[in-house]
Amino acid sequence: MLRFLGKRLLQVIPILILVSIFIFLFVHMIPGDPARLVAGEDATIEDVELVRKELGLDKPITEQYVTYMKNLFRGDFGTSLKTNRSVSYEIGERFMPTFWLTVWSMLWAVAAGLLIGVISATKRNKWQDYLGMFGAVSGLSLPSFWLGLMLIQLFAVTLGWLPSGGMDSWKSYILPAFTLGTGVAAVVARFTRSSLMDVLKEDYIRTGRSKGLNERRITWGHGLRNAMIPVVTMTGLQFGFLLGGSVVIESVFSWPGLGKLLIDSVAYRDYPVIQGEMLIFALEFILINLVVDLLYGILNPQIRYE
Amino acid sequence: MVDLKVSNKEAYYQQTLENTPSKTPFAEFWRKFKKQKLAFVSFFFVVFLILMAFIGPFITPYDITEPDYENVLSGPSAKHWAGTDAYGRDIFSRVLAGTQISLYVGLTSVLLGAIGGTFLGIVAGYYGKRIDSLIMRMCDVLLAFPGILLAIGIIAILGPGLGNVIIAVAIFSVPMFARIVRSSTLAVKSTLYIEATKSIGTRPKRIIWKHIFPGTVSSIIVYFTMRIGSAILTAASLSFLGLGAQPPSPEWGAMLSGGRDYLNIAPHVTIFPGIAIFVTVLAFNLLGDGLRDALDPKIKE
Amino acid sequence: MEEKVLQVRNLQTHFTSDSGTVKAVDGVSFEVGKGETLGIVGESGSGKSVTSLSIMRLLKDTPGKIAGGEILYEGTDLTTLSEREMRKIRGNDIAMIFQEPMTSLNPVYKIGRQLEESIILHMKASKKAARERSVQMLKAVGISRPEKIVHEFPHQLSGGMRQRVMIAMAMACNPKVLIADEPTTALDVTIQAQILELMKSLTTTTDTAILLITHDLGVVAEMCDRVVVMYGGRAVEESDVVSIFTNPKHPYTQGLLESIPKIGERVDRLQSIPGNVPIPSHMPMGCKFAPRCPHAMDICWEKEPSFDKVTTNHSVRCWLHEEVPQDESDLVGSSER
Amino acid sequence: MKKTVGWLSALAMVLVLMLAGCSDSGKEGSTAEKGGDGKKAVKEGKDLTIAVADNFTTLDPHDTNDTLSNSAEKTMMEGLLGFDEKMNVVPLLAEEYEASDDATEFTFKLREGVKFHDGTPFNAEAVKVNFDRLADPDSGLKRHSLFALIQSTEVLSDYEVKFTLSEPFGAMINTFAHPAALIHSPKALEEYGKDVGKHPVGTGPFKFVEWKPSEGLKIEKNPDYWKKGYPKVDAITFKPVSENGSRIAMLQTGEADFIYPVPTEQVEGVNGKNGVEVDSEPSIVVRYMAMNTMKEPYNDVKVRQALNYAINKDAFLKVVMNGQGEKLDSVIAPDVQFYSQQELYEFDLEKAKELLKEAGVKEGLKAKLWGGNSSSTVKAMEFLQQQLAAVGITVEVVPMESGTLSDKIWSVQNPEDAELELYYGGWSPSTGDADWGIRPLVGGKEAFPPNSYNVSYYDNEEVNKLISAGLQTADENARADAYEKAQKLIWDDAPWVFLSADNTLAGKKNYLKGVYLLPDGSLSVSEAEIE
Repeated sequence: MLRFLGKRLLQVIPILILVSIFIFLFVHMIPGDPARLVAGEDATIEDVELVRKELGLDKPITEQYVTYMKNLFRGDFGTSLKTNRSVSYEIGERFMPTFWLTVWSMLWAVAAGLLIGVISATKRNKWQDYLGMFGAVSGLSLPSFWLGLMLIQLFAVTLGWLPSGGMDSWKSYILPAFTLGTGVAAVVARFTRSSLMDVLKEDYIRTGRSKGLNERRITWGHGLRNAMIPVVTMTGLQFGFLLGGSVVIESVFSWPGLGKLLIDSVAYRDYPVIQGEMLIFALEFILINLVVDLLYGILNPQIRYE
Repeated sequence: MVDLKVSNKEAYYQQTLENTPSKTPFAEFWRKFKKQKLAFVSFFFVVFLILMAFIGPFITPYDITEPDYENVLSGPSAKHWAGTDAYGRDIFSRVLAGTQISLYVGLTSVLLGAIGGTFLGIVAGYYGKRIDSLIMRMCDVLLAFPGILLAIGIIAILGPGLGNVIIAVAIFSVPMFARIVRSSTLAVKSTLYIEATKSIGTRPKRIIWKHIFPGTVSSIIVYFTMRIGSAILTAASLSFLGLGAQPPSPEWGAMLSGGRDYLNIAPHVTIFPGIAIFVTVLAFNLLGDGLRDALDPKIKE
Repeated sequence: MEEKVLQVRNLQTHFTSDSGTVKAVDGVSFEVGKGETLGIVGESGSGKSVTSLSIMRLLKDTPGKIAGGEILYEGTDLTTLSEREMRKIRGNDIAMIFQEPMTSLNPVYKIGRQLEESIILHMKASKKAARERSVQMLKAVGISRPEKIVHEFPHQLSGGMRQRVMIAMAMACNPKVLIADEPTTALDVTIQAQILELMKSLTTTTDTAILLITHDLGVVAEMCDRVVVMYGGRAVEESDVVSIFTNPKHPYTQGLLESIPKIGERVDRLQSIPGNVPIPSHMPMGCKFAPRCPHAMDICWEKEPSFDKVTTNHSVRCWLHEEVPQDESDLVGSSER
Repeated sequence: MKKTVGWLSALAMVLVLMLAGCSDSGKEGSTAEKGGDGKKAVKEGKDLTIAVADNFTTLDPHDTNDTLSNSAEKTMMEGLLGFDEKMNVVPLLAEEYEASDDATEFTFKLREGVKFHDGTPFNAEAVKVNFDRLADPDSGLKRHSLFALIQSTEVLSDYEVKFTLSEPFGAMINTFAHPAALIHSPKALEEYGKDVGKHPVGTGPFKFVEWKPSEGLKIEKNPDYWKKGYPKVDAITFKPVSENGSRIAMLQTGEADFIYPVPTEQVEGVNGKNGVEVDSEPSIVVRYMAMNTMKEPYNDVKVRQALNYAINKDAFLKVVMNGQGEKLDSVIAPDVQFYSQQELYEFDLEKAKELLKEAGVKEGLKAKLWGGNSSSTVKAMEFLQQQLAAVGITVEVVPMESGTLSDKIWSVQNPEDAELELYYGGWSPSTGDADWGIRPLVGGKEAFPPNSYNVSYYDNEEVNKLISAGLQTADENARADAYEKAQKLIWDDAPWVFLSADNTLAGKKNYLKGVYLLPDGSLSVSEAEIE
């Protein structure tokens, strides 16, 4: 088990190096001059050149990459071109808002998705199933930015029940978490349904029934426990995606998170921040996959870690 | 249940044969598909949408680009069913004409993605080994890459415009198609008769086209349909972020993006294109679900 | 007459689909007494498994439904019980073992937990008592180191071991009836015998009645007191085990017997019954076996024979043994061959 | 089948309900329009929340190039001079100033008895430290270029300081009033060095408390402020809220007391409702469509004038600016120093067509119009597209993401190679002086990209001369004369289609007084007061 963990964590390093090269190249390929953007529209060429020198952008790209990687190995993600603060500070500031928003979105989405999925699977082809699946497909089909805007209009502006944006109290989480979770809930519901339907055809379910277990016990105890295995992978993947910060939702709800940071950094071609964020995403993704694999082992005893 | 009135063996088998309706794959599919009621309705809705895409621009009650500055942002009325936008253009007409764009973006981007993904998936699955892992790792990277950054990058490199939006959205679709096609390729490949064909010495290209590709078609069709919905959504999101269609094209996402500034004085500008996106995506998703249930041999009654 | 634990009377189980109703079980009747073993024999599609599922009322996930008849367990008609009452019977009074030991245990739970589940449920035992009982049962089915096995997962056991666990599980609550649906089909021949032996010894001590569903006449010969032969959803022959083997009346039973290779006999070609089991939706109007029957007569195509006693202990559903307004003697002769 | 219909109709119901909810508010808006509810909103406490459109980039004014961050800095720091609400230069930390006639020497007499928030006294030495920092070319400060001309800063006495420029620069007084010239506590500069942008210490009415990108900026009252009786509120929180709708909603729900900017589209909808007032004041922001004067057919002045005639500025104001602005009648806005009004190109389609014909431009001219991709910019470009269609010019609107756009504009090394045809943009001369409103945009070759922002590649010898004449002297009359002539010439040459001068738009609760936007779009809160 420990060896497995160690091995997996070691694999992270080459992946991160690959990602860093890929991102570095991709980001520099996008047209746009950060010196110009940082200096501002009314800057003179002298200002721009000054900024370029200050930011070290006058050096050849290979040298920039080498410097960047050197610093990276020392745990230094560099300094934001736009704000002059360290990238780790910029990301650190935005990580928690995105993290908590993700956690709350996932919590309700997974709970609702599981419930809908289980009901639909057990009431197959009955009205509950049709309603549940129609709801789930609707959740997938709603443009999230539109949903967000409509919810703001309804709950914040017309009714005045909830704040429309920002992150001040627990109330601020409700609308963005709902909007962000809708798609996830839909995916979880569909996945749970099909997975559980497959599981409920298994022989051991019949065994359970022949033992005199009631349906609740069969579904939630024997069925869901097995059906969860694929659902967990998918949920982990979704969690990883959300942790990256949703650009659209964060901008609709003025959420001070990573998605907003990314789009701002892209607008300014703030290379160190973009690169730093991408590395964090990659790392998160790998870690989440690892956690998912570990969960797999807990859920599915047939898997053993070598 | 039919009780067969026969008097000897030959007659019995004869009757059995006659009474078993000869089910072609299509008839079988159609029978199963008809049972998916939501999907069945969606199918007709999609047909209707496609029809609208062709005739929509010709039957709009108003010119979709002609401004009317005297009549801006008026709410829904008998004259303008869905009201007018910031330039006084009829929103109903624009939504109607926009069907073509959304379907065009959705279909072509997924088609491109499907072609690319199918090719990569078949190659990866058929040749295996190095090529396989190379292609699949590429797909993983593409999947893990935040889509928005990718889109911004692609559009920044290629320039704005609908064509490049299609390319950006198509690239999103490639890895998923590749994965799906690869796994069905592996499944088809492992069946004996392909082994047999291979030993006869048929060329790989022929094996792929004659044997592997047909085996993957049904999963491609299903995913294709399901993907159209999300492609339309992605394109709308890009337009919403200002990276999509160029004015004055009545792309729904662009209409919505333009309307959000008027949300509390003229919500209809945002609501109607939003509903159009929702209903269209919903129809494709439901249709995709129905196709999957009807085509997937795993799902039995 | 000795009291019968389980009596099935004129059971009708129908499957509904788009193309109409299929009578998967059509008027089957039999009885099992305490400590008695009844074999139900037939090819796949003959309705024998559906019969067992009907008794357990486990048709929930199939389009099947009990359409008529009675299933009397100690005088109670199971077909009229509510689902809740039925759950008290399942696993407690009537237990079941399935064909596939590899898939019949839940892969994510430990053996102990799966055993204890029904013990806690039906015997109202504490967790600790249930654990003791599980270990005891595992020991009883011949598993060494049962204390260790309870902590293992199904995938860590061999097929034979798993079937032993299944038997332990089924027998844990001292059921009066044990339904075993092809319990040995998926096992190695060597293990088959052990498992059968185990079942027999366990049930003798508890006086449990066994309903053994199988297509294997060898198993029947070894285990059963009485035999019901099913074909096309109907019982075609019923008798004590000796009569079936020595004096089979129905051409189908005869066919089945001929298809077993006999030890010491040199066989050029293994006999098998020509033709296929009829498609359930296209049953012939008369005798269901007529299309495959070597002795089919005109009447066989027209009218279905009734299930009649030929001796006190032996019933058969065949025109050959029916009082027909025809010359029967040469027909009987022809059945001998 | 029946079921399906049921679900679909249920869905339709939900949508209709949502619609009803939304259009309700629409109706409310229209009643408010007629008279408003006139109710006074009530505020508890003396803490203000101000929602702004973006994050602050830094709190070091010397290194700031966005008006928004300047606004925040101005709450905590002050300069020698400042601007009043009409963009006139007024003394702040300086009591009076003198300029030599050749605009090379500037002497300031400082206010006495002023202390920085950290207790350091404000004096000539503090001023010298700050301007030495700004004038140092190695400082890497973004605002160095504004002060690069300063050759020396001399401390004449404790409260007297003299600046000497390396060459005459008539607009220098306005530069001193620019937010870039705010003064740090010398102690803070020494202590924090480059990090002073995270620890601003000034003499202003508010003291720095905390600044986090996620929660915004918090400042509190400076009880020792030199201007007696101010400030009148205890604390202010600035929150970055980029989505327009969210910002508006925050004001309506009372989560914010003051917001800016208010998108022009929303003014009608929110003004007079929920105790909200929208302040709409002229700004120095100009909107224009630049034409590349080196490219066919825009190298013909007739074509450029024709385009000016072809666009209905009234409709532009109504549709694009929602009435929040004025027609632009010079290359700079009225509140910019030395502005002189020109005769409008009145909307006249016939004249436009005639001029185009004279210039030999045929129907069906195709043009590309570049601009940003914000919804308001796209809206303006779409309007221009519609208008130019009427004179037979087919415009392709090309909205570009900021980085791409700047690359397209500034990566041009050779003016002849410029791809740019038409460009829609805006400009706000942050010094409030005519020079910065004219020179970077139409100031001849010197200002061609990539040097500066002359995207119309306009190069008129006479104009160039007048521009430098305006800088050679500090004599107001001489400067006014030069700029008047320059504006006339530029207007007639029409390198732009002159569109509008924006209004600044801020929304506030009606209990709030003394918070306002300056014509340059920066915010003033020093006189904030709750009624």
